[in-house]
Amino acid sequence: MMYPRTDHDLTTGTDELAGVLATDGSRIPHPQLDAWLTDVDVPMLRMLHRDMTIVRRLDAEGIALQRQGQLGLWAPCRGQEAAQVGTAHALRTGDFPFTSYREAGVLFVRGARPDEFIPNWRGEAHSGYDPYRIGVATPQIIIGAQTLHAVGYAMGIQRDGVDDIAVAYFGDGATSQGDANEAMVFAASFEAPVVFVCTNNQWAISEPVGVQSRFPLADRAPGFGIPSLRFDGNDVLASLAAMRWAADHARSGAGPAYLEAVTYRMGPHTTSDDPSRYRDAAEVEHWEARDPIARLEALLRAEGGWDDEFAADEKAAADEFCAGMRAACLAAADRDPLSVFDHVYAEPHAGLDQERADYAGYLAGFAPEEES
Amino acid sequence: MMYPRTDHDLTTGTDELAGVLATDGSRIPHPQLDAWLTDVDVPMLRMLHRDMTIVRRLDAEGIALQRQGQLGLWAPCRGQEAAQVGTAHALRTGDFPFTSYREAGVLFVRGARPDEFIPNWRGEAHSGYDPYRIGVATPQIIIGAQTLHAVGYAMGIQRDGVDDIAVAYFGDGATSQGDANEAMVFAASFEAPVVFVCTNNQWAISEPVGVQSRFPLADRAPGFGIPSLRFDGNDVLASLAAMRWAADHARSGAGPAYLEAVTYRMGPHTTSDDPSRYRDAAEVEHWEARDPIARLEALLRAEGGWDDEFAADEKAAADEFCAGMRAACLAAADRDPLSVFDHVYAEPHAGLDQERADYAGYLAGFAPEEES
Amino acid sequence: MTELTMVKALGAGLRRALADDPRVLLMGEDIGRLGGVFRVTDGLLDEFGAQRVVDTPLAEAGIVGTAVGLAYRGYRPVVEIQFDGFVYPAFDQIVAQVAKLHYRTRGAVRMPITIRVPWAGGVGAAEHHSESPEAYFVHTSGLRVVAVSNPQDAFVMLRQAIASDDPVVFFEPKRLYHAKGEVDVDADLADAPPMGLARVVREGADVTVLTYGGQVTTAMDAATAAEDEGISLEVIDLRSLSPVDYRTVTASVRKTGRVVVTHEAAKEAGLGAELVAGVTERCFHHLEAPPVRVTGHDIPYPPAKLEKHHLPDLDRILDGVDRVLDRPNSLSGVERS
Amino acid sequence: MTELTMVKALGAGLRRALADDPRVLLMGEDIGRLGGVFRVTDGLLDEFGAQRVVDTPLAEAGIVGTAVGLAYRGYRPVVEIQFDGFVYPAFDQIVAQVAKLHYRTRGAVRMPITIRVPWAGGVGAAEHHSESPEAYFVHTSGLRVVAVSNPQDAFVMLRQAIASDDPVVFFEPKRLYHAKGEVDVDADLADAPPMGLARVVREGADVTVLTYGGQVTTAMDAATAAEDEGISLEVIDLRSLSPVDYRTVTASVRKTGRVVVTHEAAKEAGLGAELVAGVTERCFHHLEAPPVRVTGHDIPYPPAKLEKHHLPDLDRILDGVDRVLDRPNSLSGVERS
Ligand SMILES: Cc1ncc(C[n+]2csc(CCOP(=O)(O)OP(=O)(O)O)c2C)c(N)n1
Ligand SMILES: Cc1ncc(C[n+]2csc(CCOP(=O)(O)OP(=O)(O)O)c2C)c(N)n1
Ligand SMILES: [Mg+2]
Ligand SMILES: [Mg+2]
Repeated sequence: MMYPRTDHDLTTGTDELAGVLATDGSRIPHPQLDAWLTDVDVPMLRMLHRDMTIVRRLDAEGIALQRQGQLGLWAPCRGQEAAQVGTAHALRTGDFPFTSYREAGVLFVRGARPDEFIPNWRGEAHSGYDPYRIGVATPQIIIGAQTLHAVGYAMGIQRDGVDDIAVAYFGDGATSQGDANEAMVFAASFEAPVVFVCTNNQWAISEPVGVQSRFPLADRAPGFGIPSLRFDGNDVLASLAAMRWAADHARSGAGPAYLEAVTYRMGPHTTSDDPSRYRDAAEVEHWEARDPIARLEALLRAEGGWDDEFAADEKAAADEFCAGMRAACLAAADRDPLSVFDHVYAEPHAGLDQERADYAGYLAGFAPEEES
Repeated sequence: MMYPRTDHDLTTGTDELAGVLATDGSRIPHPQLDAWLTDVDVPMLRMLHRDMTIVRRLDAEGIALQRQGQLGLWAPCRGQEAAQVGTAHALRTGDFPFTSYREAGVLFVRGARPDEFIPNWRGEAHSGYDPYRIGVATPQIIIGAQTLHAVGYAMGIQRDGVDDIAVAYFGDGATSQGDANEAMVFAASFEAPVVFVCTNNQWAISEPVGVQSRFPLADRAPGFGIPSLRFDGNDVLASLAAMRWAADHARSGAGPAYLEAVTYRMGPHTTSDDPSRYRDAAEVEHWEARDPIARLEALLRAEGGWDDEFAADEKAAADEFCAGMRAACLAAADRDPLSVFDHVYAEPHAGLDQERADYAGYLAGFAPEEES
Repeated sequence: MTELTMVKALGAGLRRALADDPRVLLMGEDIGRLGGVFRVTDGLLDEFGAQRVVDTPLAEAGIVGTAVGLAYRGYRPVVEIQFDGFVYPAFDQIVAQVAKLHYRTRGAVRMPITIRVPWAGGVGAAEHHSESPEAYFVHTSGLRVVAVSNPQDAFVMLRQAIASDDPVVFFEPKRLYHAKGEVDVDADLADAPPMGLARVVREGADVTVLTYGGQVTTAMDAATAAEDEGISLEVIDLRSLSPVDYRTVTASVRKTGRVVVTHEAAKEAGLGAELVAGVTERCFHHLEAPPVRVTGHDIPYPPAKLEKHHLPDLDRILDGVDRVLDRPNSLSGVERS
Repeated sequence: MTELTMVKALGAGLRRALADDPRVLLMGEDIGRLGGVFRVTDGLLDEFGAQRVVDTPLAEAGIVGTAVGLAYRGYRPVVEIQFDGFVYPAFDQIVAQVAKLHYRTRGAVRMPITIRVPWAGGVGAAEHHSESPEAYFVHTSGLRVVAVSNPQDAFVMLRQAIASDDPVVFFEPKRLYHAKGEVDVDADLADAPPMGLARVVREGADVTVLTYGGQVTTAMDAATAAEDEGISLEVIDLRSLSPVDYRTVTASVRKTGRVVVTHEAAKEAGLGAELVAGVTERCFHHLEAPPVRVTGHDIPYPPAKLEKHHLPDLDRILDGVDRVLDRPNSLSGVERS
């Protein structure tokens, strides 16, 4: 008889988590992860710190812009910077992540421009960027659906005979969806070069992860034939190392791998949400003390990689990025009403062309009145 | 890092399977299973043998009736008698299994009458029996859908405060469906009193189980927080014991349990299928040698429980059952055409009542012509 | 009479249903601790406990599929689908199981399941949060489908849906969630008009406007505007989308001879098609002009900033009225095959 | 010209598509080793290998969802749903992803996915094996939907669907799978009529019969029978269900002034509703009688022995013709609201 591994507190428990950076920033040895970190030097630590700092700032900017009425909605990622930035930095240009709506950090690392963060949250477009430009699929709101897309994309990579990989980012809540499980079945069956990254931020809107599972989510994968690793998602080096391991596994033809980044959603689910209705301040404080950026700053200081100039530089970069976001809001012009008909089909469509013409005629009827 | 257990041949491999009855009928000790078999005596062995014998005969009768044009289709269960009869005998009256289309043995043990095996395969009704009469849900053709129904039913049992259980029977192919995975999520989350019985008969129509999984299916459950057991599904005592363990687990409030009965579909997928297109005779022969009924007969002989009278008795019972199936075919009268409108809704429905009246009027238009 | 928003009216309806029948239970994502993302179930977890107000794992097929099992066991589950666009993962369970099990078992097993769907657009929401999937369910035999347009109906029809022995897909227009109305919270359910009846919400002589849900308010506004131009619109709130109450509909059409149907959903094979076909079949010789559909375009729901160009607003309804009256309108002079 | 069954014609179409374009690949349950439960893909695994003819795990959302990912990567997946009734688990992936991704990405990502669906009833099949779900997909903006009625169209239109940069839901009537017809297997795809055009399969003067798929044969039989009674039916095979080729349809209706629509699917909000509405809107002043729908009842698909009482056969079509001609018919004298 096979019994589940353990029944421990999933909400705040972070024991048993693989990690290399303690809460106070000191290095903890972890033979398996360390093997993937041999090239880490001060410049790389600085880059990771800088990226996390910018992501935190752009995230705050998103919230501010929503408050100012510039954006319709924003899904904050504060607290999850290490998991996003660390894993994304392990990817190559040809790799292709499929994300949910909360992976601002992944988009940033993949090279999304400030203006590309705006259109979807502003309600101007469903996708803020061309997926092929930055190498990230359009964000997915249907929980779990993108996991299958990642597997299919990986099957395509396989057929192309190259060693890129696909990545599926999804939340703890998504693990309950049929799609996310079918994705593991297909990935394992076809040994597809895909890495599953479950961001366990402890919450699916108001539901603690314990509603989805009483046991570590990473434990599910091996049952499907997929090796997995549960790691401290607030440890950017662990995130980088874990993804390097998983990506290498997938890239080398060994099939899929599964990561569970244990982290915390510090903010509300979205700007529409009020988490005080369902969770304690104490819990948030507990996680505040595990902040991923502060931790890396401590390490940088210990390694002599911190100075005022660096701090000023990264602040300036963050300021500039956010200025770009604001500028994109201000530059936004109303879209042509008739563009609602664009791209429904890739090829001509008689019926829709007629509807478009009819609607154009209808709108034209208002024009003279407006002018007079 | 957590790695999958092993990557072994799922198609024919039966090592590592829990069992108590060797292929030659000798008893193998198995401490965990034996603990559930302390009451097994010759009368019980005889009952199990008799039931398997009748199931094998009624299954053959189903095929014969289909060949004779009496039935539209039949889904044979030959080879799976032990898994079905053994597990079903561990249930109580108040328990409630949800099955697929292949569980003739479960229906028989639950008390389905000969005539209740006919209407659905004959194409006269979608359900051959009243689920509440025999305590089995109507058979499910949508692969995997019934697993969620079983979990929901178990949630109802929980709310009723009784210690009955629900059971979900499904195939190896069904394990790939989202529904079957969501069922595990919900069952574990609510600690529902449900037992999952995956009948791994090695095939999903033409696809070997290796297409669904490279690893034992039973290994998936623990990752969801559900204890599991993989056993020799051609061993009726192991089937009985495994289900007793799992039922006791669920009944006692410990939450769901998962069984994988490793067996073999000896016949075609259905009477419409031609398995020679996709599998070797050698494989079938291999499993022929592991026949569940012959094995129990050997044990019965060894225990002195076999005699000609018993053999004649069970043959007579099987004959009688099959005669009842044939009689049900012969007794079948055409259903009233207007009955297609029955039971679409439980409450009156103006639109459909009108349609029914219209169709009645339409049919009436033919009557005089036919009479003249 | 109490003045309530639709959200509060729905909550009150659920509270009553839970109090009246111990077999009723609520299931959904975030409906317990949070009280639902729209607060419809606010307070119900505290009042009725976690066995009856169930925060489920995040899986819609799982929610509806377990509701089927609960119905098998004699329960009356009320399921909340968090937003319209998230009903599709449950489509198989709804169409192949919920809708069919009573038929499949020749009446042995009942499926008194209510599927609540916060529904449709006009609230500036993100992608997949403004869908109008009602036609899919109307086309599915075995389901009943209703849509509410005011707090009173929300309160009464929700209880009727829960009390029905048939499965009901229950559409709640998000854009009217916070609109207030008088609700008779003490009235007996037996005295209420049946869930299946349409209601003439405004009498008129020239054109019948058929609509439901959030569009009822828009149509009423259009009727007021039309009045200024001397056109009298009769507005019918269908309430029940399946079955359609053709008795009420045809009585109106025989009177006015002209019909405009309006809904947010796409036109092609939408409910408007059914209404135009049903009315034409029944009232052909009373029709003085072809019925007109004023609907969303045949496009995926557009981004929020553009939804005003998709949703049929007052002006587009009036344009449809002009068309059915053969007055100057946006299609005057347009040739088409 | 070669005489082929529809099954063989479909297989030939797939073979050509695989041979012509290395980005085409087939996915589905039992399509490889077995060659499909209907043998449509027979031999293709041997010919093109397991990378291009893929036996998938048993999960329809998984099949369609991975096809989406393959399309993202530039492939053109052709997906087989084993039977009509098993398309619902994939509904979310089809409706929210396949249909919308081109729109959602403002044209950046194409979804040239073909979803083959062995379809509809009349073959005495088990539960869930005789569904007619086409209206769901017609109502879904972003999809193209076609239905074939003969081996030649099967061969050509399948290749056109695969070559289309838009997603196509491709319905194959099971009851015509073994019907034979002449197929021009060498003709150039460029010379074939576009997938979007309807075809007048029989010219006639009195009544236009609109239909598609398996019903085309039934309608043709009805036309032959009607001829004996001196009634001339014009039969139109729609071929494309979305968009509907209203140019061909309206030309016919303007000529005959009378329309019967027939399909197997349930009536309520079915494709027949769209056709009646579309025709009424466009041809109102040419119509001499209200269009008539002759469809399956609004019931779940009944057991096989009763399907003849659900499917609209020749006699029911003729009854509909009588109705539209106001000749004595089953509804003569029936009063209704
Ligand atoms: C299919 C579907 N159901 C429900 C929702 C509504 N919803 C949006 S986000 C969310 C919670 C997601 O939780 P998780 O997967 O943990 O991701 P997180 O938001 O924590 O990043 C829910 C229920 C949805 N978007 N899609
Ligand atoms: C949702 C769905 N997809 C496909 C099918 C077609 N189908 C019927 S049985 C079957 C194989 C089932 O295999 P398994 O679960 O192993 O059960 P077994 O037939 O071996 O008992 C398939 C693919 C179906 N019935 N339902
Ligand atoms: Mg989460
Ligand atoms: Mg099997």
